[in-house]
This record gives sequence, C-alpha cells and structure tokens, in this order.
Amino acid sequence: MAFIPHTPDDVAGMLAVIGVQSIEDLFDEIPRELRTGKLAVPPAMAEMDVGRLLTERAALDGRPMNFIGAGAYEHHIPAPVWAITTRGEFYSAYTPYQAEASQGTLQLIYEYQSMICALTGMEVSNASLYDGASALAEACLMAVRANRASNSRRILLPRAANPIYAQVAQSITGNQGIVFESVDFDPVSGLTLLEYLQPYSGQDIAALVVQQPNFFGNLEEVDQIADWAHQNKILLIAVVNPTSLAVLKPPGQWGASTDAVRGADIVCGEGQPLGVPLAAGGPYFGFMATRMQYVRQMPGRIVGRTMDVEGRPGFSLTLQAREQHIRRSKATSNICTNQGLMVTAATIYMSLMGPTGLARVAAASMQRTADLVTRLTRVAGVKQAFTAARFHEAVLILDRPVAPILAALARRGIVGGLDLAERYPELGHALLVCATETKLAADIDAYAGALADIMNSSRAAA
Amino acid sequence: MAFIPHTPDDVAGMLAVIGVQSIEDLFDEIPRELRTGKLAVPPAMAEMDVGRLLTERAALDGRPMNFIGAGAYEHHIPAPVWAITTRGEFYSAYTPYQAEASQGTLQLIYEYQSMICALTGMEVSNASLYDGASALAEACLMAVRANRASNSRRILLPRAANPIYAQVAQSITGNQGIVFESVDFDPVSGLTLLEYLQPYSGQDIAALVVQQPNFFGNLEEVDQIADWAHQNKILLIAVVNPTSLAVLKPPGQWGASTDAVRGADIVCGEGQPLGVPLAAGGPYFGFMATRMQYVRQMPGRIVGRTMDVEGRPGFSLTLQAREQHIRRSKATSNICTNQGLMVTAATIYMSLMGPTGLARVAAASMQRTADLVTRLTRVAGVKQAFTAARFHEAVLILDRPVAPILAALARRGIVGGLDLAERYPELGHALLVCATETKLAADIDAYAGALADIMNSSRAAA
Amino acid sequence: MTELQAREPLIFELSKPGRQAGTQFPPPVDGSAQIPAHLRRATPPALPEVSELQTVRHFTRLSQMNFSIDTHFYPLGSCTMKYNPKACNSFAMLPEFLGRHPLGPEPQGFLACMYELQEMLQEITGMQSVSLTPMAGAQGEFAGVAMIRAYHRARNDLGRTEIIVPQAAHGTNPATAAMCGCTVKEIPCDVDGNVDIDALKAAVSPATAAIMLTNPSTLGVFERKITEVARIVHEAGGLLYYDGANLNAILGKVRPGDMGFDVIHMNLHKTFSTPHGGGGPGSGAVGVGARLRPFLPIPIVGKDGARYRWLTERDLPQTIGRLSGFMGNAGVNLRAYVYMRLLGRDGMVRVAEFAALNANYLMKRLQAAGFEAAYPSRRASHEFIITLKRENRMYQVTAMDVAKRLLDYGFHAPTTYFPLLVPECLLIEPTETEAKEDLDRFCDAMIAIRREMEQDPEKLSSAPHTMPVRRLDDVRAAKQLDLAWKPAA
Amino acid sequence: MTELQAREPLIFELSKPGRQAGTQFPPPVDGSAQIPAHLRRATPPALPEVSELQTVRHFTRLSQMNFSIDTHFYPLGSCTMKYNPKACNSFAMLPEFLGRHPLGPEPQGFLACMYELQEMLQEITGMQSVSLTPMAGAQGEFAGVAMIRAYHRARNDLGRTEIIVPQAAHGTNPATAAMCGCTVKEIPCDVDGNVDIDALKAAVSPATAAIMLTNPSTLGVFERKITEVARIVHEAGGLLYYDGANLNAILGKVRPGDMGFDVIHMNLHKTFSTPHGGGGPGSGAVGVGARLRPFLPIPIVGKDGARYRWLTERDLPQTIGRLSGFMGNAGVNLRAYVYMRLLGRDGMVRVAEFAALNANYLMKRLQAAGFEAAYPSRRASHEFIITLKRENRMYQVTAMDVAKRLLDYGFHAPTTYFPLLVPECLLIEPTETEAKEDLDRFCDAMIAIRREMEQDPEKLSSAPHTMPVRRLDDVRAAKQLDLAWKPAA
Ligand SMILES: Cc1ncc(COP(=O)(O)O)c(C=O)c1O
Ligand SMILES: Cc1ncc(COP(=O)(O)O)c(C=O)c1O
Repeated sequence: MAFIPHTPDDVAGMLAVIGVQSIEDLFDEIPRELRTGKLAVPPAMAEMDVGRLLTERAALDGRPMNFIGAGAYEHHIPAPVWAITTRGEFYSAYTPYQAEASQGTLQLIYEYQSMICALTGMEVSNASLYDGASALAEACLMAVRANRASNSRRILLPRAANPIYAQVAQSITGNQGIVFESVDFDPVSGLTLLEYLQPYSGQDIAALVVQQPNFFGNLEEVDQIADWAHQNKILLIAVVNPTSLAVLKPPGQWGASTDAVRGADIVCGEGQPLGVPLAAGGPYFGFMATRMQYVRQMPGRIVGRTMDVEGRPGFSLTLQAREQHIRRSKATSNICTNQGLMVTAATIYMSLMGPTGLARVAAASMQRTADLVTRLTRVAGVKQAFTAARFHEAVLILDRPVAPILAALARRGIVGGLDLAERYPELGHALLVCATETKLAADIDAYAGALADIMNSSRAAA
Repeated sequence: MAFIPHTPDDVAGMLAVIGVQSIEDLFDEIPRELRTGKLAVPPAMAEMDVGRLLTERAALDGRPMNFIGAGAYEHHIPAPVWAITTRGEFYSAYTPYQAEASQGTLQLIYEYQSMICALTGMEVSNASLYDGASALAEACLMAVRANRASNSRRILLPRAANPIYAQVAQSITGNQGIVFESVDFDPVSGLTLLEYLQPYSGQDIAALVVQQPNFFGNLEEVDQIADWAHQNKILLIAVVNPTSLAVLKPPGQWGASTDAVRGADIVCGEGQPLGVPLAAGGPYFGFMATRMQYVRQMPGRIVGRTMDVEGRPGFSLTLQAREQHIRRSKATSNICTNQGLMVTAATIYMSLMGPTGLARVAAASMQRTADLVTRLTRVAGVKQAFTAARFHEAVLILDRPVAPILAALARRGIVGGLDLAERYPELGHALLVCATETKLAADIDAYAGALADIMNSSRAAA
Repeated sequence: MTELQAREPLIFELSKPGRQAGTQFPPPVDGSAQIPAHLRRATPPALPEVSELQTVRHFTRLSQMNFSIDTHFYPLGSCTMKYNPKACNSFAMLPEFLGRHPLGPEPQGFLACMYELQEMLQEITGMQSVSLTPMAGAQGEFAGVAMIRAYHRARNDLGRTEIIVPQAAHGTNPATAAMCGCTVKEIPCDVDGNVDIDALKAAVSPATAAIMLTNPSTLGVFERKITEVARIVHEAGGLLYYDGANLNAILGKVRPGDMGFDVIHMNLHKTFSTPHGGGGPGSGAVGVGARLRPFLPIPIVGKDGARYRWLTERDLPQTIGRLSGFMGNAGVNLRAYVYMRLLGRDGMVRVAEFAALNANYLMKRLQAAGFEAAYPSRRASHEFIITLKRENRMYQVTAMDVAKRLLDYGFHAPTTYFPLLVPECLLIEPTETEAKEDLDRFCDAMIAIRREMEQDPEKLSSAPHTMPVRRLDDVRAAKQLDLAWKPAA
Repeated sequence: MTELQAREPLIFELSKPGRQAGTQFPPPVDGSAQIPAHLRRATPPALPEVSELQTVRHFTRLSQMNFSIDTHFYPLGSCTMKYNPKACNSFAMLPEFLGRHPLGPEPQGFLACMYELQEMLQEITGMQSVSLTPMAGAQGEFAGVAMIRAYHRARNDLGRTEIIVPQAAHGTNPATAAMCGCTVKEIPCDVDGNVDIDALKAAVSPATAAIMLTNPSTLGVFERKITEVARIVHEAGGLLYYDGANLNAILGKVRPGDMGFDVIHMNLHKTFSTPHGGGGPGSGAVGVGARLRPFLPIPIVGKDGARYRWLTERDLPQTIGRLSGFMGNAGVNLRAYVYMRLLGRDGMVRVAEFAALNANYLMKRLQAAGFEAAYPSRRASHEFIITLKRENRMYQVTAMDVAKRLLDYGFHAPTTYFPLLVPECLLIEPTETEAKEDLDRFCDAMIAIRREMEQDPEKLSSAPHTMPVRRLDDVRAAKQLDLAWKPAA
C-alpha cells in the first residue's frame, strides 16, 4: 500500500483500541447518502512506471534554447543550491512556528531578509510572498494603508511596467476598490517620462509604481520619478529585478533631491532570477522590502533575531500581529503559506554569488543582450525599437508579424522571444528578447543565423 | 580562485606568521632543477561551462534501451536511494576511523552486513570490496589461506562462470601462484555437470568456484556441487547475484547431504544490482560473506556492535588486525578504501525492497526474460542455446554473426545483448540477453520487431 | 553538539572582503559600463563574500537545526505533515521541466500532466472545473471568494458582501473575506463542534455572499448537518465555500461537491503531499461547480483535439483574472500529479482511511492516559483536539509548555492554541504515513510529560532543554526589532 | 538530542512482517515458479520490512550522526579531506551517464572525458601513459607493483622479488608487495624525515624489484635527496614506485616523472576531490613511464581518428590484465574529470600552494601554542606531524585523548598513531579549501585542550562527551564479536 506503514496486525490492534469493527466504522458520522462510490481516477502506478511516464513527457518538451525573459530569467544555478535546498530538513519542514525546533530555517530567513535589504537599500524585508506579480498587488494594498497623507485608492501604473503584473494587481486588489491609472511611455526612448506624470501633480494619489528596468528592458529615470512622487506625497513602489541591483542604484537611494525623504517606499519584485529554475512558471517567489516606519503595514512573515532564556541569540517569527492567524479579518494580508523553499535556494545562491558574482552575472547578461541586439539587427528587416539605455532585455521591431517567425524558430529548437503584438499593438511587429550569461557567442550566432534564414525564405516565399 | 577561500590579506598575514616572503618560499626544499614549468592542461572553466560540456557529452551517448546483463543489471532504483546517499554527511565523510563521530556510517554498515548475511545465509559479511570480479579474486586468496586441509594453490573455475571474473582473478592472484583449472560446461544444458568435476575427486585442491546463476543465466545444480566439494575437502566459493537470493536457495544452505558441514564457505559477488546505477561500469561494489570460523581470514573492513563507557550500544571498525594498516605485509589484503557509498545506496535499497520487494524484482525479471526469449525465438534464425532452468539471462543462437546485428540494433537505439563469439567460439553465433523488471512488454515487442526487421533485410541483402 | 560552537554564525560573519566562490561566476565583462552613471550603483551590496565550502557547510549545518518530516514525527494539526515522496521531487526536477520558460511554446508533456491533474481533482472533489493557478491555500480562498463575488455581481445581486465563517475557522478565511472587500460574520459552534444551526439561520440574509467552511472542521470533527447548512445558505441566496485544508480526512469517502459546496480550494501541499519547504511553496488549486465555472482564474489547461493549451481571458471572458505572473506554482502541481499517480484510485481512499485510523487510535490512547479530548463523543477525523485546561488549573502548565517539552522527547509539537475557541488546546494530526509504533512512542512521551507535570513542572515551563536554543523571548523580538544584519559602520 | 531516544534503532527494529514500501515494487508475477523446487529459497531472507518514510527517516537520522566535510573541518592527515564540489556529483549523475551499460556500444561522450582525463593526469605527473582502471589507491599500488614484476619478468630478470619501503610507509605499500608475491624490506628514515641513504644503499641488491615511496612522505616533508634515491635504485636495477596519496602537496610544483619515478598511482579521491563516501569508492589511476607502458592494466581509452575506444589485451598483449569486472570506478573518474576542468591549469597549482600555506601556517601557530612539531626544522608539505610525547609524559594524556576531545569542540580529529614511528602523533592536513578562520578556530580548540590537560585531564581521557556515544569499547568489539543482527529465534 503506497506510503501506508500499517500491517494487518496493526490495523486489528488499533481498531480494538478504538473499539470499532472496521476502518469503515470510523466514517460513520458521514451521512450515508453523501458517501462516495468508486473514484474515476486511474489506478496506482509503481514509482518506476511513473518515472518512465514523466521522463517521456519531459522528452516531449525537449530542451530548446531560450531567449525569452519577460519576468523570468534563465541564469546558471550553482550545483550546491538545489543539492542543499532539497535536503529533507529544509524540504520537509513546516513553517517555523516552533522556533526552537526550526532555528535552521529561521536563521536562513533572517539572512535572506538581510540580503534583500542589502540589495534594495531598504531597512526591512519580509520572508517572501508568492511571486513578483502578486507581490506588486500586495505592495499596492500596503501603500494605500501606509500612505497616511492620502485618502485615495488611486495608483499610477506605467504601461512600461510588466503588463501581466498589472493584470494580477487588478485581479487581486479590485475588490478593495483600488483603481489603477495607466501612465504612457515614450515611443522613442521606451521610458516613462516625467511629462507623463506631471498631469497628476497635486492630485490625491496613494502610490506610483515604477519598474526598473522596465518591461522593455529600458532603464527608467528613477531619480526624477522618485523626487516627483515624494514632492506629491505619493508613495513610491519600486518593482525591480534583483540581479540588476548588483549594478543598478538601489531603490532605497533613488531620487536626486537632497531631501531627507528619498528613495522608494516599498520595493518588490520577482525573486526567481536568484537561483530558481524557470520550471514552466513556478514555484518562484516574490520579495518585498520597505522602510522601518512601514513595517507594521507589510504583509507576510518576518523573522527577528532575539534571545533565549539563557541569553543566547536565536531567531523567531515576529510581528505576527500583522498576520491572518492572529488578526484575522484585520490582517495585512491573507497570505499564510509563502515560498519558503525558494527563499532557501535564493539565500544559498546569493551567498555563493556575493556582490562580485552577482555583478558579473548582471554585466555578462547586459553584454550578451547587447551582442544579441547587434547580431539580430544585422538581419534585414529587424531593427531596435527604443533608444534608452538597457539592462538585459530589448524590444526589436520586425518588418512582418512575429508569430510565424517564432513558430519557425521553435521548429529549430530556438525560443526566440516574446511576441508583443497583443499587449502593445502600437509598437507594430514587436519582439521582446533577452540573453543572459547562459548564452554563449555561438548561441547568439545560431539564433541570428536561423532568423536570417527564416526571414529570407519567408520573404522569398512572399 | 576555484575553491580557495583565502583573501590577499589572509595570505599576507599567514606568510608573516610562517616567516616567509611568498608562497613560493614554501616549496624551497624542492630541488630547483626538478621544478615544473607551466602545465599543459586546459585553463579553468566555470561550473556553467563544464555543465554544458558534460550535458553535451551525455547527449552524445543518448539513452538507448538496454538488454545486456552479463554482470551488471539495470533495475529500478527507488528515488530515496540516491537522494539520501548523496547527503553530504554520507558523501563527504571519510572511513569511520573516529567511531564516535561516525556512528551514522558505522551503524549503516552493520545493517548492511546483517542484510548480506540474511541474503547469503552466512554468518559474517565484510563492509565491501571493490567489485564482484575483484571480490572473487580476494575470495580465492582467502580460500587458500583458510583451507587448512589443503596445501594446494589450485582452484577449480567453471567456464560457465563469468569469464571476465576469471581474467580478473588471474590478474590479481597470479603473482601469489594461484592456479586456476578450468571446468567445462555441458553444451546442451549449459551447466557445470558433476561429471566434469569428478575427475578431480581425491585431488588436493584448495577451492571450487560456483556461480549461481551462471554466466549464461542458467541455474547450476548447486546442491550436488556443494556436497562434492565438501566430500573432497575443497572450500566452496559461491559467486551469486544478490537479487536472485530473494528467490534462490542461499549459498549457506547449498548441499543436499545431511552432513553438519554444508553450504558455501565463502560467498561473494557483484552488489551493483542493489540500487547502484549501471554508470558505464562503476563504481559498483563487491560483497563477501563467510562462516564465523573464517572471519579472521576475510579481507576488508568489518563493523562490530559494542558498547561505550556508559554501556550504550555503539558501532566501530573491528578485527582491524587483519588489515594493512595494522598487519602491513601480513594483512589479509592490501585493500583500504572500499566502496562505502555504494554500500550506503545498497543498504537503503534493500531496506526499501525488503524480502517481498526483492522477490518481486527477481520474479518480474525472470518473467521478462522468459517473455523476451519467447518473442525473440519466434524470429526466424533465432533459437535458444540451452535447456536448463534460468534466472534472468539467456543465450540465444543466431544463424549468422551477431556483431552486425547488434550494430544495426544500436542504430535503432537498442542495446541488444552481449556477443559471445570471442569468449565462447564453440557456441557459434551466441548472444547473451537479459530483461529485468524495467522492460515493459512494449519494449520487448520493440526489440523483437527490430530484430525481425534486421534479420529479414540482412537475409534479403545476402 | 559542540563545546565552543553552540550556534552557527551568521553567513555574514563568515564573510571577508575579496573571498569568492569563483567557479560560479561568469568571466568579467564590461557590460555594466553601458549604465548611465547616475543610474549605477555606487557601493556594492553587502552580500556575504564566502567560499563554496563555507556556503555548503553553513547551510548544511543550518539544515540540521530543523525538525522535519524526514527526521521527526510531526503531528501538526491542520497541516497534514506526511511523507513527501522523494520521487515527486526527482521527477518534477527533470531538466526538461526545469529549463522550460513559461512564455515559450506550450509544452505538451507538461501540459498533459496538468490537464490530467485538473481532471483528477475534479473527480475527487465532485466539482466541474479546476484551476491550478492559486499559489497556496489562502490564494485559493481568495480565488473562491472573488469568484463568488463575481457571480453575484454578474447576476446583478450587488448587496451580497457578507461572508459567514464559524468561530473555529482558520485565520485565512476571514482575512480572505476582507481581501475581497467583504465583511465577516462569525457564528458559534455547538458543544459537539457542529455549526450552531440557529445561529446560522440568524446570520443569513440578503447580504450573505457565502459561508466558508471546512469539513471536517478545524475542530477535527465531521459537520454532520452539512446538507442542512447547505440548504440554509443556498436558500438565502448565498454560496458554499469549502476550505480544502482538511481534504485528507475524506479523500474518496465524501466529496465536497456532493455535500453541496459550490467552490473548493485544495491545499495540494497538504493532501497531496508536496513539501512544505519550511513555509512553502504550496498550491491552492480551486474547483468549482457549474455556476462558478465562467469565473475561474486563468490560465487553466484546455485540450483542443490532441493538443493541450493554456486557456486565457479569450476563452473565459468572465474570469476573475490572473493571480500570478505566469501559471501558479507549476512545479508544485507537478509534484502533486506524481503523488496522485503513485497513489491511484485505491491509494487515495486509503489516505483518508489510515489518517482516520491513526487519529482515532491516538485519541483513544491519550484519553486512556488521562488526557481530555475536546470532543470526546465524536469520532476524530484525521485530527483531534486535546485540551489541557485541567492540567493548566492543576499544575499551572500550559499547552505551550507541553509543546516545547515534546521537542525534547524528539517529537514536533502539535498545533497549539488553534482553534482559538478551545482553551489550552493541542490539535493533533498524525497522518496516515506514520507507523503505529511512532504513535505509541508519542503516547509514551505524553505520559512521561504528564508525570513530569506532577513531579517536576519546572521541567516543562523551562523547556525545551535539548534544542540549539532554549525558549526564545518573543516579546523582545517584537519590541527590539532586529530584522536584518547590518554591516558594521 | 532527545531524552528518550539517545540512539537510532536498528532498521531491523523498525521492521514488522508485512510492512512494505510498495510503491517501489514491480507488480507480482509468477516468474519464480520456473525455479526447480530444490533450488528455490525456503524462507524469505530476513531483510527489514519497513515503509518508505521509515527508511528515509532512519537513514537521514543516521547521516546526521556523522562528521563530514560538508559539516566539519576534517584535518585528517594523509587523507586530503577537502571540499567535494557538488557540481562533480551533479554532472556525473546525468541520466545518460548513469543509464549506460558498460558492455554496450562505446559511449563517445563518456570516453572523450576519460581520454582527456588520462591526458591531463599524464601531464601533471610527467608520465607517458595512464590507466584509470584501478579502483582505489591500494589497487593502483597493486597494478604498479604487478607491472614492475611483469617488467622484470619480461626481461627475464627473475630474481627481483624484494620491495623496499621506508618505515613510515602507509600499510598498503607492504601489503601490496605481499599481494604481488614480493617480500618487503623496510628502511629507516633519518632525524629530518629523509630516507636514510646508507640504509638504502645497503638494502638494494640484485633482488630489488623496486622501492615504494611517497614524496612528500607520510612524515609531511619533502624527500630532498630524491634524485640520489632514484639513482641508487635504478643503478641497482630496481624501479621507483610513487605512492600518489600526497600528490596534493606538489601539484604543478614538481612531477613524479621528473623526480625519476617509473610508475605512480594517484588517489583521485584525495587530490582530485572525488568524495570519500564514508569509506569509498575511490579511484587509483596509474601512470607509467615508457618502460612500463606495455604492461598497463586494461582497459584504457584510445583514440582512432575521431573515435574513442577501449584498448584491451589485443592492443596491449603484455598487459598485467584486468583488475575489475568492467572499467574501474568510471563514475569516480568522471567526478575527477569535472573537478580538473573546474580547476584548470592555474587552479591545480593553487591546490598545492594553498595546501602548503595552510599546513605551514597551522604548524607555526600550534608550535607557538606550545605543541611540538615532529620535524621542526622542515617545511611542512600539505600536512605535518605534532607529537604529544611530552604531554603524554607530563599529563598522561594520549594522542587518542586529544583526538576524541577535539570532536567535542566540533573538529574531526587528525590522523592519530600514523606514521607509526612517531610516538603519540597527530598527522594534520588542513587542505587548501579551509579558510584561515577555521584554522584559527582549530588552534583555539587545541589551546583550550592544552589548558584542560593541565587543569582537568579527566575531561580528555573520558572524551568525547557530546557525541551520540561516549568512547567505545574496541576490545569488547573484537572479543565478543557482534557483526550482524540476527532475527530472534
Ligand atoms: C484550515 C486551513 N485553511 C486554510 C489554510 C491556508 O492555506 P495556505 O497556508 O496554503 O495558504 C490552512 C493552512 O494552514 C489551514 O489549515
Ligand atoms: C599514503 C597512502 N598510500 C596509500 C593509500 C591507499 O589508498 P586507498 O585507500 O585509496 O586504497 C593511502 C590512503 O589512505 C595513503 O594515505
């Protein structure tokens, strides 16, 4: 019996202690008429057979070469990361509610929080949220709670930010009456220019979201934007790629003004680039950090360092009064289970990479993307969409629809990027591409070669 | 610097403590003229690049469907086996010389020894030898030491035993003057008949080797053979497949006579079928078990259960006076490092399978091989070589040379068996095949279909 | 274990400027020179600088400071801490699955698994459709209540903004209601742990959006009047939400759909044994009856002929939308799929049977040992409650003391102080994967602790004694907030 | 850690008839009915009957009772306990490598790695050819001495059956000589740890087959007169065997081939950091100069044009033959290959440099703390010896006491009582992968223990105090042999 350790003798002895005749009797409080018949699910398979089935299914999916980013990035994951993360003591433990028997997980989360603070330039971090998109939704709700200067539920959300995040934020916050106002981007630079924000100056707005680098890979003028937000008593929510923070100015330091108040108020984003595999979309994790003054408004678990009765340092979950199991309908969020194991992987990843390694990953990815853009724009019919400085993604404009080209590339084992036609029709035949440190020069050549080939023959056919 | 934790400051500080100027100075006792110039080995690669190289090389080798056994058997390996075996505390520990800090490994080996005793029906087991072939060599040396009734260094070795083992035993024992005499097999049954042994009755012979099942997969008449050996004061060395011992009479009980002395004296074999992957030939492990009376003649480490100063049970290496680090040139063997990690895997495997699971594996493998033989011998030009009862291997005779057929099968992703032409020319076009529980009916059909195809078209071509 | 090193230092304390795990770094390139100076980082982030060995050793040692299913009996009520099969992890981590970008061409092998998972979950819950998108139970709840709101809204029934929850409900239930802009109405339970029917009747109104229930409830008993509850709520125009956290108790025995529920979330990380991972990730798949089907969160997996594809807003124009950046915790769902294939039809039913057997056995043995069950007249479901209010009165020991003392005996503590309405309670869920011997050992420990209560209560109040730390000062933690290591200035 | 369960039970004690990890079993078939009754097993073997969870928990818990590189500083002299990179294991366990039957078509990807490994090992040892077949150091030694014998035999020089070894040699050296049918002649070392040249001169004769040396020696010092040693032995008609266990000390600094050695074995599980695995497996690749090349053990990897293939007796008719059933510890060799590619040219040299730096630093610090180095006038190689004969005299403490006490301080003990000729010795090898801080912490522990010697020597003689067991009774172990669990009759 799969995973059941009981022998017939055990069962008999246990039933005797309980004082019933059969296991069936244990369900005698369930009304007869509700009882289920045989389930129409397949019979059990042995592990060997399931293994074979999954191996065959995996083989179906193959291992294409990937040039999409768009919120999930393929980076080298050092071998120790998952070798340690999958150790049973991390993998099969529960949330560290019993602190004394969970010091491993708790110390690790404390270290994680410290690293997120270091990267973002903020003072406090939580122990993770579900993913980047839902973290933005939580950040919006938090901003509305935290912005004492505002009575509004309006939030400014640039179109240059990840459009899927916008959808998710809408789904999650809509029932609480949050209203998002869309801010346009400059079609030349691909940036959220200050001039698009200025119409809102002086209005009562709870928060402004800025994504750096933005969805197109472009580097926003975050100093100007931060200063504008603070001048207008708008809380600033930064959505950032953690890899980029090894080389980009941390949100905690955004703003050119010399005001005391500077920098983002809430920082969130997708943690996946930090050692989490692409894995068809998850599990990833959302990170969130803020200033100490807002810590009681932050959703999610937080670990603190404290002392035991003998004065030894130790770690435990703290500020639980923000959470659903204590505050119930008054909690900062309903989140309970988060993405702990991914945080474990990310903490090991960040430890291995350190400031130097992470900066190298960032720089190499920027370089590879630059190389990719150079090579692809040499193909006739391909040009760059925007002029702004970039991180490690870029939008290309093709002279014909993108979808058939991507399909042809896929047949050659190349996942060529994300077709933006549906989400940004105004850009024309736009393709979002990304190359990280995992792409060698030869890979980029292979992509450029295949693209040239396909473009030529489809032209020829036309 | 790969795997070097020193910072420049560390180096400077340490050199100062040592009192030298540079690291180079630490090598000043090596005569100048012997010093090496630049090594002509490739420069370092990052883990990511090595990973890609190895993934490409692995892809070159592919994942063909395998029907060879011949001493290494493909079985399902439960997922927990290697998940636990590769835990750092097992993987990166040394030989458990410091018993108190190695109770995990020591208890595990004690459990392993107990399981090997249970399977073989013997009283004591060692903690492993290198592999099955070298274990036989050690068993031969041990038998010569242990057989007080004999002054001879002659050992009878059936041709129906694994011929590679015979080679290895020869290479390892030859310098100590061990002489192997080859015993023929019956071309009809494929067995080592008693009549081939009888000529040696009454001669001074140290040991007789019997392999059960033999190299052809046939089941030897081990009772007769054991009785004959004991009647002639010849020590009996059994070479066995551990999977088969779930269903076959254990060597400790071989012999039909009611004499007090019955059963094999030394049992050895290849442990690989117990949860160790094929892995291109290794690492595997050799097991060895014997009667208590011979324990001091046994090579290899042995773990014993004892007590600590507080009377708590604990485990430690024992009878070390047999070993090279104590007895030096008088040791029972020169073996030091053995195959501990493979023993770890095997112990977990045996725990998971238990008596029932292992018997199921044995039975399923027998059944699959029977099915395979049925299906393949329906192909024109293919027949069975022998009449004896089998375990999970069989010899087939083809009507033409085997090598080109195997090459054609390989092109279809099927590893069709082992060509016996070179080692057993008298058998004609002989092919040794094996199917274990890992081969589904569809796999066997695929093999039979491919074989029929190839045989037909090569006939057509001829 | 050691004399000098009672604790593992922080990774930052192992750091030294210039130390590296260099094998992991790509070669240096000047890529970041492209960053305009004012957008560039001025000083590197204070991440640790450690070697690969230091990292491996540090986190390996940290791991050893945890209790876990792989090392300890972990009878944490409401959490279903059962064996997480290693195979689920190995197969989900096949390189083809791991390497797949979520926005690339639709992976047929992976989607086939997800489609079949949806179908299996539909069947065992008695629902019409399933979405695998929610990333944990609470997000499943969110999806459920959001669908309920969308449903009422679509019918132009706009006043329904109240969610009824029993007192014993898990905190995520009321919190979810609030996340969805609803108000919460709590109703009491009767002495046997059932919903108080009169209170329910009084609570329903034209403002009732839904009732959220888990059955068996968090009191560890089956809500016998469930059909009546369903009738009352439905007649009032409300819907029934099933919190599937306790599905383990009834797998294959009774289906939420058949009990009258309109929507359910499942904690795949409980019933379907994907790992808890020290806090997550989970997966909170939702199932719905026909009425709520149009509102399911996207994406879900559909099948066109032989081809699987993601269904999106185009296919479900009334969807409540997306809840995650991609498609939920795909890898967790894959683990649940593997687990369900391993269990199969009969194995699933056995889950409930042996979970119930273990819980009822353990309850009876603890009762025999003098402990008081909160609902002694009821069958335990897969879990049950012991209340220590008597012991608290007699010996001044608390449920927390017993919990901490159990750690010393090598057992993870049961859930304490939940549900809130039972004083000094321990919610005990042994799960089906524990052997009778382990339950017996747990009883032995409880008996030994009971003896200590009488003879040496100080042993309890100062517990634990054998963990890496003694009892921690939670007040200090919350007052003198130390939430991140800071580099010395 | 716990009160009731000071030990982990034997797996057999967890067993119960009829219990199963059934998910792992193939379906029952009647295959074994084909076995003739008299060859069939009468009663099932007494293997444990346990659940998958019990198995996972038992072995996970056992693992936690070990010290290991991944958890502790492990300065075990002569054993080179350095970091085993996780990547070596991950890449060697790619499914294509694991699934490969050794007698199937020659796998070009795998063989390419092995061919390049041979080439790299040749280069760094200064040898002409390498065979990867030997499965550990001792089997490498066997191969080496067997080749030496075959060489003399091939020259019809039949009287050469003596192997000279220095007193300090590892036990495998004399044991190997005996395995090869040779007799052993031991020669002493001088006070500085060098081979006593006069004794060597006296020892060589027409019976000399070879001398076996490791350089740096097991005394932790470099044999400075190696050229003279080589000359003396060669002139006497003998060959030089290099025990490569200490290769870590000289990687890229000096090559055995250049020192005059004719044959070398390497412990890939030491110098090239394949794991020790709690006792093995290792790999004992052998390298030879031109004279011994024809005698190499088979198979080795050759290259015909672009195709790699196994070379066998057909290619090497004078081979000493096969030493393993297939081709040695292939997977261990693959791990060594990965490690060498990660290190590369400069990384290999750094191995020796930082191993030497750590050893010399630690020696100096321990000397400063009052410990006596066995060879104070010499540089340490990658390891060095502390002798506690003074402490033994003054406080009656033994090297073993210090070793056991170190465990309490969280350090694995150095090698004790080897080499045999230095009284009360600790052979300390920190390796290059340990950080200075860890060496310093080790020193602190040694200093603390030195204080205990004076103030509380009982603390040492009764150590360890914090392990799962206290000091074990080895005499009892050997006298009342309990080598296997037996089912109760
Ligand atoms: C009864 C109940 N409902 C809901 C939840 C919330 O599920 P999750 O933690 O997956 O968000 C839990 C989890 O603890 C629970 O026990
Ligand atoms: C100096 C020396 N030579 C030889 C050996 C034997 O090597 P192995 O254990 O791999 O057989 C060792 C291993 O401990 C050693 O230290």
